[in-house]
Amino acid sequence: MDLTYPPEAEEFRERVQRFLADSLPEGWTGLGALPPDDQAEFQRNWRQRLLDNELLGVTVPAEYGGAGLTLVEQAVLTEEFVRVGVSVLPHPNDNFGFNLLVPTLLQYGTEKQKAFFLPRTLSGEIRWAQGYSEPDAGSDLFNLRTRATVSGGDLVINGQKIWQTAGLTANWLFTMVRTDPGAERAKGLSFVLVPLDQPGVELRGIRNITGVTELAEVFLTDAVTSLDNVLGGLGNGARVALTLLGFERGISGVANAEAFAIELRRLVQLAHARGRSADRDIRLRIAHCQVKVHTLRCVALRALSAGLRGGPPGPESSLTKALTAEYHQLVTELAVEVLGMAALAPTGPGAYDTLKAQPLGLDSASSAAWVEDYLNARSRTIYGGSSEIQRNTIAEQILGMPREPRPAAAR
Amino acid sequence: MDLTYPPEAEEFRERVQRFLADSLPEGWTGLGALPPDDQAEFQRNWRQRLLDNELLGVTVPAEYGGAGLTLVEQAVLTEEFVRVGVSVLPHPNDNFGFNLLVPTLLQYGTEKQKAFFLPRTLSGEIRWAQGYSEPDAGSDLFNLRTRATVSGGDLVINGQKIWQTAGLTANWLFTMVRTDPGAERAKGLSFVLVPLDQPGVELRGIRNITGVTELAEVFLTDAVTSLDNVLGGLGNGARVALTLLGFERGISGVANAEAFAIELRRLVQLAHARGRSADRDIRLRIAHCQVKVHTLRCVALRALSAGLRGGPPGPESSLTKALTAEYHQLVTELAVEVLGMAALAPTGPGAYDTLKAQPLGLDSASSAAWVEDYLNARSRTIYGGSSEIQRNTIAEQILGMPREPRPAAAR
Amino acid sequence: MHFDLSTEQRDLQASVRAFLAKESPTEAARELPETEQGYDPALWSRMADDLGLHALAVPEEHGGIGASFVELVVVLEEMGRQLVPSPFFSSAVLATRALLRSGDVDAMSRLLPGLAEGTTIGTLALTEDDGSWDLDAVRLAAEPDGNGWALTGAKAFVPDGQSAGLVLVVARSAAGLCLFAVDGDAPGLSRSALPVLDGTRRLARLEFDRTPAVLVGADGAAGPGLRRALEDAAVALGAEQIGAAQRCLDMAVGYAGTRVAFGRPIGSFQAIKHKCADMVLDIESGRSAVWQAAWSVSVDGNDVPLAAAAVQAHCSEAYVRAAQQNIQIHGGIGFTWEHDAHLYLKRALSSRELLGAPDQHLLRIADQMGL
Amino acid sequence: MHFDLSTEQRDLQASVRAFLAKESPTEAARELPETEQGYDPALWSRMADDLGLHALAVPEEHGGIGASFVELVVVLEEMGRQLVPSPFFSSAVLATRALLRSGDVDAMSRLLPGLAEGTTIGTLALTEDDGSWDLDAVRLAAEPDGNGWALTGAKAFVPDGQSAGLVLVVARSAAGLCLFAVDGDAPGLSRSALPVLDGTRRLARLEFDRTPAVLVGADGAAGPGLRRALEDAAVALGAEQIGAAQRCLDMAVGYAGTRVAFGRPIGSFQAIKHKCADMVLDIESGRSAVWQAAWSVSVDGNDVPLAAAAVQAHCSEAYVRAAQQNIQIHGGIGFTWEHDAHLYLKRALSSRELLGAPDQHLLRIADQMGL
Repeated sequence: MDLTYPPEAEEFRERVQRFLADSLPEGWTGLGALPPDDQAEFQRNWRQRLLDNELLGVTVPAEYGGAGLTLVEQAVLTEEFVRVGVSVLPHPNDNFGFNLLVPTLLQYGTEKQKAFFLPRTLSGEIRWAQGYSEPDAGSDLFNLRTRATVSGGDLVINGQKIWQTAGLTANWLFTMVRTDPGAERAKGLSFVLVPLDQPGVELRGIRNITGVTELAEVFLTDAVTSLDNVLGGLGNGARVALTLLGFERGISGVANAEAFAIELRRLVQLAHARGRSADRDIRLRIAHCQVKVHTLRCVALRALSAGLRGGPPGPESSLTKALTAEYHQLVTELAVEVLGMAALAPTGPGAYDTLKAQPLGLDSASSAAWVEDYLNARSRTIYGGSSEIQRNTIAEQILGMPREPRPAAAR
Repeated sequence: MDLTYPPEAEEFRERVQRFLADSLPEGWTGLGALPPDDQAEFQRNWRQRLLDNELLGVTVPAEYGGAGLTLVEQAVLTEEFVRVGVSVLPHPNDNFGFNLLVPTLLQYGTEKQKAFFLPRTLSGEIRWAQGYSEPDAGSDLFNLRTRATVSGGDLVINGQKIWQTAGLTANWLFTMVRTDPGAERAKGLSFVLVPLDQPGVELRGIRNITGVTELAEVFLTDAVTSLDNVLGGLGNGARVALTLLGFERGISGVANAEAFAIELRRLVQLAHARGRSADRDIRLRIAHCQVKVHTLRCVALRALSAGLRGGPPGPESSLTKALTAEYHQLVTELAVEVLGMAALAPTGPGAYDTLKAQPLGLDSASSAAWVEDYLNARSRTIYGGSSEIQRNTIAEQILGMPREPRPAAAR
Repeated sequence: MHFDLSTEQRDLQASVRAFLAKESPTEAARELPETEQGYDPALWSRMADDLGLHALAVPEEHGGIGASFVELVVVLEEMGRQLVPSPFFSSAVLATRALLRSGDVDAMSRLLPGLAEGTTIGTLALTEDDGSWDLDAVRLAAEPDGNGWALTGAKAFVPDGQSAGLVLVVARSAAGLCLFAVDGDAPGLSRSALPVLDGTRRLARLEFDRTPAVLVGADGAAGPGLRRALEDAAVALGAEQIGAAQRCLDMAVGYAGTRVAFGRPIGSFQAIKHKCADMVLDIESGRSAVWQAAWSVSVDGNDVPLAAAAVQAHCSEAYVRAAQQNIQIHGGIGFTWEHDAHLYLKRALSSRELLGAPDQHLLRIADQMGL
Repeated sequence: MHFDLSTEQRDLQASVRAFLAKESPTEAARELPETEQGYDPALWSRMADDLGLHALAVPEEHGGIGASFVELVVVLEEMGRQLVPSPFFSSAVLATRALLRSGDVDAMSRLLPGLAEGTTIGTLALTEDDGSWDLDAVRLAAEPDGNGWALTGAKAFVPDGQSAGLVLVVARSAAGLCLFAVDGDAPGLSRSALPVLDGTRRLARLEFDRTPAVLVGADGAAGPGLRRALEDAAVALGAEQIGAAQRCLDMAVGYAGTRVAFGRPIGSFQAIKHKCADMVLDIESGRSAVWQAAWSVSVDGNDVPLAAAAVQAHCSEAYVRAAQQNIQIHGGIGFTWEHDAHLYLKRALSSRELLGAPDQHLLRIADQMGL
């Protein structure tokens, strides 16, 4: 048992701290403190600065233009960035590229695929969206209708994908399609990379619960991608997708815990401001949140440590996913209760991030941000595998409990 | 909308109050205040006094030796009795006789059955136990293995029943047996009344979670009962049993709410004594219990009012059952938390009742009673249809949600 | 004993339900908040003229129909179910009950007919910038001014405060808590609409600068009447909440019966089924408590303080839970702007805080329990 | 970074598990509480002599093995899993850590070897009749008496206080909080066993009447060391709780896999499955937190106050929930005296209160958060 980072990681931490000190303006108090109108430009410049300093997508190997660092260095960088309130992945599509697709590419990609996609993902030339869900396949991940047929060196794709976060700013989609219509469910699926900028693709925005067009749906009508853009080979899509879901669920735990701790400090300030900090029930509930964040951090650190020793993520990622999603509902519900009537007439800057806790610097009195966080948190137990599905996975794959019996044919 | 009792019920209430004033000793503060050693004798005498005054089993028609009163008068009597801390049904087996079997007998019994069983249930000559469950059929009520074959004018029964509360003091069992082995599940069952005092019957005690032998199991080996003791006719057992479960769940709601209110006053005293009454979280949690008791009383009153207008109880009884069971877990958990370390070294008189709140008069400082109540409450979400089964019933029968599909044959 | 709606009450329920389903479809709850007024004046008039809803629980001597509080509660459950964006609660409940409980027969004769006819929209201005519904927290100052009074200070979070023609203002004079009638257009009154989470319930901030006001009831004696009016309103709001929660349940059950996953309707999975059963437990408990409390209000029962607080403590949470679970059961689609589910959630949040959050009601109950 | 047990720690875990499964079957947890001593002295000696468990985390200079706190935690998780009725926690955790954290090298040299060998059973007497684990609540009076000290007053709920040969008593002198070593047979000390809910953890009431006592550490300076010792104990208790919760989960999963209802193993129903998954979430969170805290204790980390309080706040509730759900999943059989489920529930309740209920730990965290 040793929870310290190795010396080389601590050296890297110092480098990161120096970089941050050199890069951030005087009096910097976090992205959350920037006027909302200035945030987009700051993020563009910040991404470029990261790229210039080899601090974007640091685990991409050097031969593909990355820094070739390890998971532990990535964790250190993330910690330091979250602590001072700057983004590790400044563009909305970077999350899907670097946290989901890049590790999958590194595991399943051919040399040619890696050489093509990795540098372009780094440069921002390719901006990824995910395409797991279809209108009739949400939780039932492999019940896909989108089909692709081989035509010469291409795949021709027809169908619909939905719930693309940041879909409208993406120009490539990674998705699963059915390439063998005769095979059952998970068999006969392939994982493909599809350019969105082509006549066969139509993107439509979807407004979310706060009225923001943050999501999209993709209509594929004879959309074309090269057979070279199949990842892991035709018919192996389910395996690739499951690995990818594992990455999604495992990797961001430590950073989440750090961001949650910052959010909780903001809640403490709010409780003081609203005159609730002496109420024993509120004290207990906020401390309970702190316990949750602490245990979440411990679980995530354990996963990180396991990840350092190699091997693809397993069903344990369902733990982090469920804990994180449900925690964020808990804490934002509490915040809305602490706001009281003030929640009904939201003021102040709104949420910067929709899928995670707000960056350092946000005014704790901004009721608009708390309310948006509460509303956005409703989706956390739904997307990326609902809390119900996570519990099925935990019960069946970790505990080995019996699966639901197959229904008999209708009578 | 009119929630007042009718004038004749209020007249009856006065009669009950006079009876109580005449019958209870000077300075009476409730059964809970009697020294535990005196309780059994008090209950024996009390039962006799009720019988002598036609206040036992008041809804039994006059022609069978009862008072022939209505449900509303029974409710009034129950309220008044609970309020002063005396039992409506003083013998442990009376609950099963009067709350479960008597209404079923009145609905399904033949004239001969009623004439035989009702007076003897009143007198206490016959003491009933229920026999729903078998070792392999708990929640799955109709998955019964106990079989009965017709032999002359008799049924010969073989099998095992389990979880008979107060089974060791009973001398008759009402139970379901399979009389048609070819029929599937709920079909082919019959509801029979079986004398326990015969060679084919063996009763064994089961110690419960507190170490008390409160339960029993019944082994039936060529046990015999007359065909005249089938209720509702051969093969109609499932229908009779479902009606009976409805009675069990609906009838005692108002009395429960009254008893819960008394219990909650005891908890308030405990909170004061333990120095917790100023803690905002404890105040909120106790008040939350009060809200639960209040709403439970409203639900029960609505059920009572519906019952007055006739008709057998429906699936709504699942509401009362689940609410009551879960409330009693909630409040006893809270009490144990308020006790703190004192819960670990229980002192004072223990619980008098195992299936409901303790009678008026119990010392609030008796940690033994609170701890036993907590432990006994664990069974409330299990017996008589678990909370999970109640929710299935509510979803399927009240909301009409789709049933679990039948599993396909194993492959 | 008849703990159920009467045949006439069922008829009222059915006719209001049919009317609102036709005249105020849930698109209205999505579109009207985008308009300047925030409600549909034509519908408002028809509710008053055709159905007499505003007048329902107002005594006949003050221009009302003289039905009991139970009838009002029946109507509010339907409005909650249909999410009608309307100042009905502010006018026919808050303002009307504040007047009725004031004991000031003169003020009632003057002001109730307009509210009952729907020609005047009324509201109650109680909360100030701290958002507290506790009468002890009221600070707005009332001072004698010639023959009348003048108010100075601010009220915040006033429901429909922007559109009300009659604002009943809770203020503090040298003698204590008072209720005042203030004209919506009175000099020295400036009103600003607040940005709202729940567009179906408009809120405003009202600033008073020596604003002329007419005292309702006796100087310094408004406390007891206001407390009773707030209890009445708590029961009425509970009815709205239960109606809306029921609609959430209906939506969830409907969706779960048709949406198929893993070869089965998702409603056949226990995870979904038990969530819906929990909603039934919440809603049936709440409806029973609302009806009981409404009846108790109608007969001036002793238990109204407990019953009303219990209704709010229970129904506020029940509705929020139902609205949240409805979204969860719907999955992705339930999280979109286009689906109605979020409208019900936002209304659930606004209803939970209105008249005081559940903990405020619970603490009141704790006081009553001798804690 | 290696956030996992080492190979050696896994070996220790396996050997302790195998030993206890054989030597302390759960029947022991049912039968030993009925005996006068309440534990098995032969097993106690074998745990000390054959496995060296008592000596494990005691430094070598005081007769111990000198392993880290993590090893101790590994052992305690196994004891919790197997529900071993034994004064191990009192002696090897409470008493041992109180001495180790006292800073009094003399006392350590004198007293630790006996505890490490298992020839002395030790305990810590802190709580008094109000049951508070708050050091500020300690009232027992210490007065100088000749060359030594005399104690007067009472301690309650002292774990294994009846059988301990060495009682470390927290008392208050004129200078402040002190720790004293008192012989179990000291004159003026009368001990009475209390009736207990959880038979696997004996409690006693101790009355002191000018009982001679030896000061450990400096007069009035025991507070900081005791706080640290209690933090250590909180982590160790968390390990016990997680081990026991894991056993509850194992029992529930095992039963649900074989019990058939409605033609299916009940473990295939989501209602059961999701309960078990909730237990996994609780337990894996708890185990991660316990290991993190144990490591932090072993390196004297700054975050021990938070980590230890978090362990108790989380693991206490996690174990109670697991024990309750285990009974629910077992149905009727889980409610019987003959089944082990209730033993785990009673232990869960006693563990929750030991060292302070969760709310006490949460309030401590709130203080640390600046609330």
